[in-house]
Amino acid sequence: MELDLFVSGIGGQGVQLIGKTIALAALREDRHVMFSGEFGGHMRGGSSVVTVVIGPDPVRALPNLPSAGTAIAMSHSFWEKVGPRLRPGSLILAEETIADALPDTEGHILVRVPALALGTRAGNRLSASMAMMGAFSELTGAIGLQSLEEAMTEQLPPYRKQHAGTNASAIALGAEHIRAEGLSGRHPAPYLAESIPA
Amino acid sequence: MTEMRLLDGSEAIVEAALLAGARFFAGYPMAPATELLEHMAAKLPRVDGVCINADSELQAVNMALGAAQVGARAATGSCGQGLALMQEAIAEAALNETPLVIFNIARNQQDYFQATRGGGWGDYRTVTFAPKDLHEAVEHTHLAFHVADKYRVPVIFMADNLIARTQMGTALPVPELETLPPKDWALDGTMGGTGASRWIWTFGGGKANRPGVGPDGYWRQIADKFDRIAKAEARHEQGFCDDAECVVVAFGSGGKFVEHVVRELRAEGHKIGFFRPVTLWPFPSEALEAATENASNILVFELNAGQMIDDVRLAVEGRDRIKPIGGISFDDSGLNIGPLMDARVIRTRILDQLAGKPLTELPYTGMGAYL
Amino acid sequence: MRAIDTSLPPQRPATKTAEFKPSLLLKEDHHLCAGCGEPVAIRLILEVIEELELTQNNVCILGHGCYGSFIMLMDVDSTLCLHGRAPAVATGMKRMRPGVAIWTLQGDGDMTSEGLAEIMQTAARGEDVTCFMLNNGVFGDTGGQMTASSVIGQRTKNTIEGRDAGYHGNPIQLAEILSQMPGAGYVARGSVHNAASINATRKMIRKAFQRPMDGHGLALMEILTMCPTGWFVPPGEGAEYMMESLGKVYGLGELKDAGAASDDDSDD
Amino acid sequence: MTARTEDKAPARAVTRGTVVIDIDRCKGCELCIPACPPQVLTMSTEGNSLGYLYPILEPGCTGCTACLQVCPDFVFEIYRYDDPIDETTATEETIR
Repeated sequence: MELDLFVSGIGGQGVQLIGKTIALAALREDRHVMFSGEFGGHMRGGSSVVTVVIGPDPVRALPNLPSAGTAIAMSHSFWEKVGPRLRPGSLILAEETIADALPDTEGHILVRVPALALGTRAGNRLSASMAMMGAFSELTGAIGLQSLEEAMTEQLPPYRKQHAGTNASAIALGAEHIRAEGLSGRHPAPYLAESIPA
Repeated sequence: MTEMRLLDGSEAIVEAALLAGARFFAGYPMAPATELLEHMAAKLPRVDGVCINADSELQAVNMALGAAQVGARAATGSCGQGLALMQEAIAEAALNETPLVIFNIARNQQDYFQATRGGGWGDYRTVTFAPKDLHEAVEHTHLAFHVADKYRVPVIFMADNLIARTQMGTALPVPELETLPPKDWALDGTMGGTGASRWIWTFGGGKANRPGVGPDGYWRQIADKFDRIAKAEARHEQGFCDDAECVVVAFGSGGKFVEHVVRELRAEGHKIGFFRPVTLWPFPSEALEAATENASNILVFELNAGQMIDDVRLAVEGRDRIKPIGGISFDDSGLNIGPLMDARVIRTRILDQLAGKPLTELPYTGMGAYL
Repeated sequence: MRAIDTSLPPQRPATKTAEFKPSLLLKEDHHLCAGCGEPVAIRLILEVIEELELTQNNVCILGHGCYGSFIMLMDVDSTLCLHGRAPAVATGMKRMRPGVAIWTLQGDGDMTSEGLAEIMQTAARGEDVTCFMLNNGVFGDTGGQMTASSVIGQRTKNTIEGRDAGYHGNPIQLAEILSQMPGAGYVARGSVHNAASINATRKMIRKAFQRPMDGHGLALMEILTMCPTGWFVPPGEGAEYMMESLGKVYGLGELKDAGAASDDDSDD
Repeated sequence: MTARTEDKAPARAVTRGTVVIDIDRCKGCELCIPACPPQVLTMSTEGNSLGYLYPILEPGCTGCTACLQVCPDFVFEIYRYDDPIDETTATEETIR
């Protein structure tokens, strides 16, 4: 089964980066992936939504997902574009301080992640997106931390190479946070569940 | 497994074109086809190819025509509005037998008539591939160049912004295609003074020492060729049609969405099937006729005011069975596919039709609704 | 005065010094009007192609005009393209066959009216192609209507009182404009109204082929050609009429030769 | 002969070359007449098979090819004699 993921937030928060990095990391693990950004608010400050689909076989999902079972909320702004499209029982990773007021999360699994704080600890408030990915990886096992770090490095343009270390630290801190909460692998990606004999 | 790369449709199409042997592209930027041009500009020089940033669509298509006439695999591309400017040259390529690939990264699905009826002069048709997603776009890119060379015709490749901008992991597979004869007709410049110099000309006049068949005979030959293509090259995909009481017809991305919805409805017990013309011309008329033989409802989903539905009407008996469930649907920018291309909306419309209810109108999504 | 029988070759010992037609012309017959200058220009071009040994290394792109019918007569690889688009077609060809002499044959209507953007932008890109403009100041093929290069006062079928600058606009002096462009390496204007001018034009045509082949960019070779039919004058008066009208606006000679310094083509 | 030739200078004393004229393909444009440096071409008074007047050669041709150069219909072919003909002593038999 495919993992379908919405990432939503405000343009400039690294929403597109999260989606692309997760997709590239999955590709590194020989998964089939689809990634698309939703257009209309790509400028900084506007809405930003991406969808990522990961599966063991060629992706059959539609390019604009009618629904998804996983979401990462980097902000509660613009959540209305994503929230109503989540299937009952979806997993939501929400930034603790700036996505703290998501409406209508009843019936979903809400995991709060202090991504901004973790990013700041890693050395750059902007690497909150990285911490969030680390948390996502540890929580779902959808992608390995190493693939995530490699995908992050692969994507950095030459003029941003200096951020690689900070980003890697933030990814690690995000994962560590989930471990500390005792949630490692608590919500496995659907395709992982399939490979585990019942 | 060959290593996969995460590419958007534009880049995947360009990579596939290079693998297919394309070595010339000329284009003029226009959303959402601009990225195709940018990737061509970046990548063609790496394989000793040439990409020219032409100063108009007219020049772009004629440059590609010239490159093709000397034997190169050549292409141009734009969106539907740009293709409108290219129509004269596309007709010319059809009538003077120049193999040419024209990529249309369409803004929506309103280019159906333009692609299948053409806007140029003469008795010609343009083979049109309409991929449903990136994977098929890669395959169709190879097919487009192949069919163009095989029959010496212009071929339109019609994708859309969803395909162009969605990124997918792809290993860029190269389909196995028959080997084509060398292009002994190409104007390579070597036959001057031999008494056997070559010509490419829409009037079929030939040379003084080897007169051609003349316009009448020549254009009959061309028309005959399009007849042969019509019989040989129609492609389609269908599912669950055998016992379907309702068949939904859609092309391109729309076909993918309809397939998705039909699979859902099948799983819920509805006797419903889907039919997707893979080539818009030749239109798979016979296959559609067979697929809809027992259907009491034939629903046509396309994002325009009703274009492909004409071909559906020509293909099947019983017009009262055919009903449109698509319509015009753009986003606020006017450049991209709008809210009708949504599985939930399509599902509702199909169910409404089956229940004999009028189409559910989409909510107002005018300027600013999404900003 | 004694008339000489010219129906057969001479009986006395003699050497044939010139054939009826250039060898790259498949046939002498054509349907162009009496006194037309275009066949003369085409003869020169074909002779130069042979002289420069480009016979089996050239492609011709013809535009739309009376000269277009020569696609059937010229024994060179050739295509007849859409009106005005020849330089764009030439671009695609040259980029894919850089070693081949690619040349266009266009009229003033084809080049300055319908295809002005094509020639200008092909020159701007500095494509190494040769573009011939047979300039007679009218659309001859359609019967003598005004083109962008018709001169002020010129009577055509749709400027029946003569071209008026205020009403019809001014002619485009394309060669002069192109000579200002860095991508155009050779720009010249010749004429076929008399034998001296024909010889001078032949020399310019040589350079018009050589310069692009040497990488100096686009060559524009404009040739003034008579169109007595389109000018409504008797064929025998075409040459004189041309130099009194077009000739006064379009001066003959080389306007630009970027390859002059490297010229080993001494006047032969 | 036409009135035009009456005004011409007398024929040259020497004929160095000659031409073959395919008169039935001539369209009678007359461009060759003024083009001829020794002025030995004149127009016929009767039409060819198409009805056009055509050029007639008089003694004094130099074989220069000017007529051929200007001719749009490719009706001229040019010869140069190995030995020039002295027109002052030429007889009908020696002419061609």
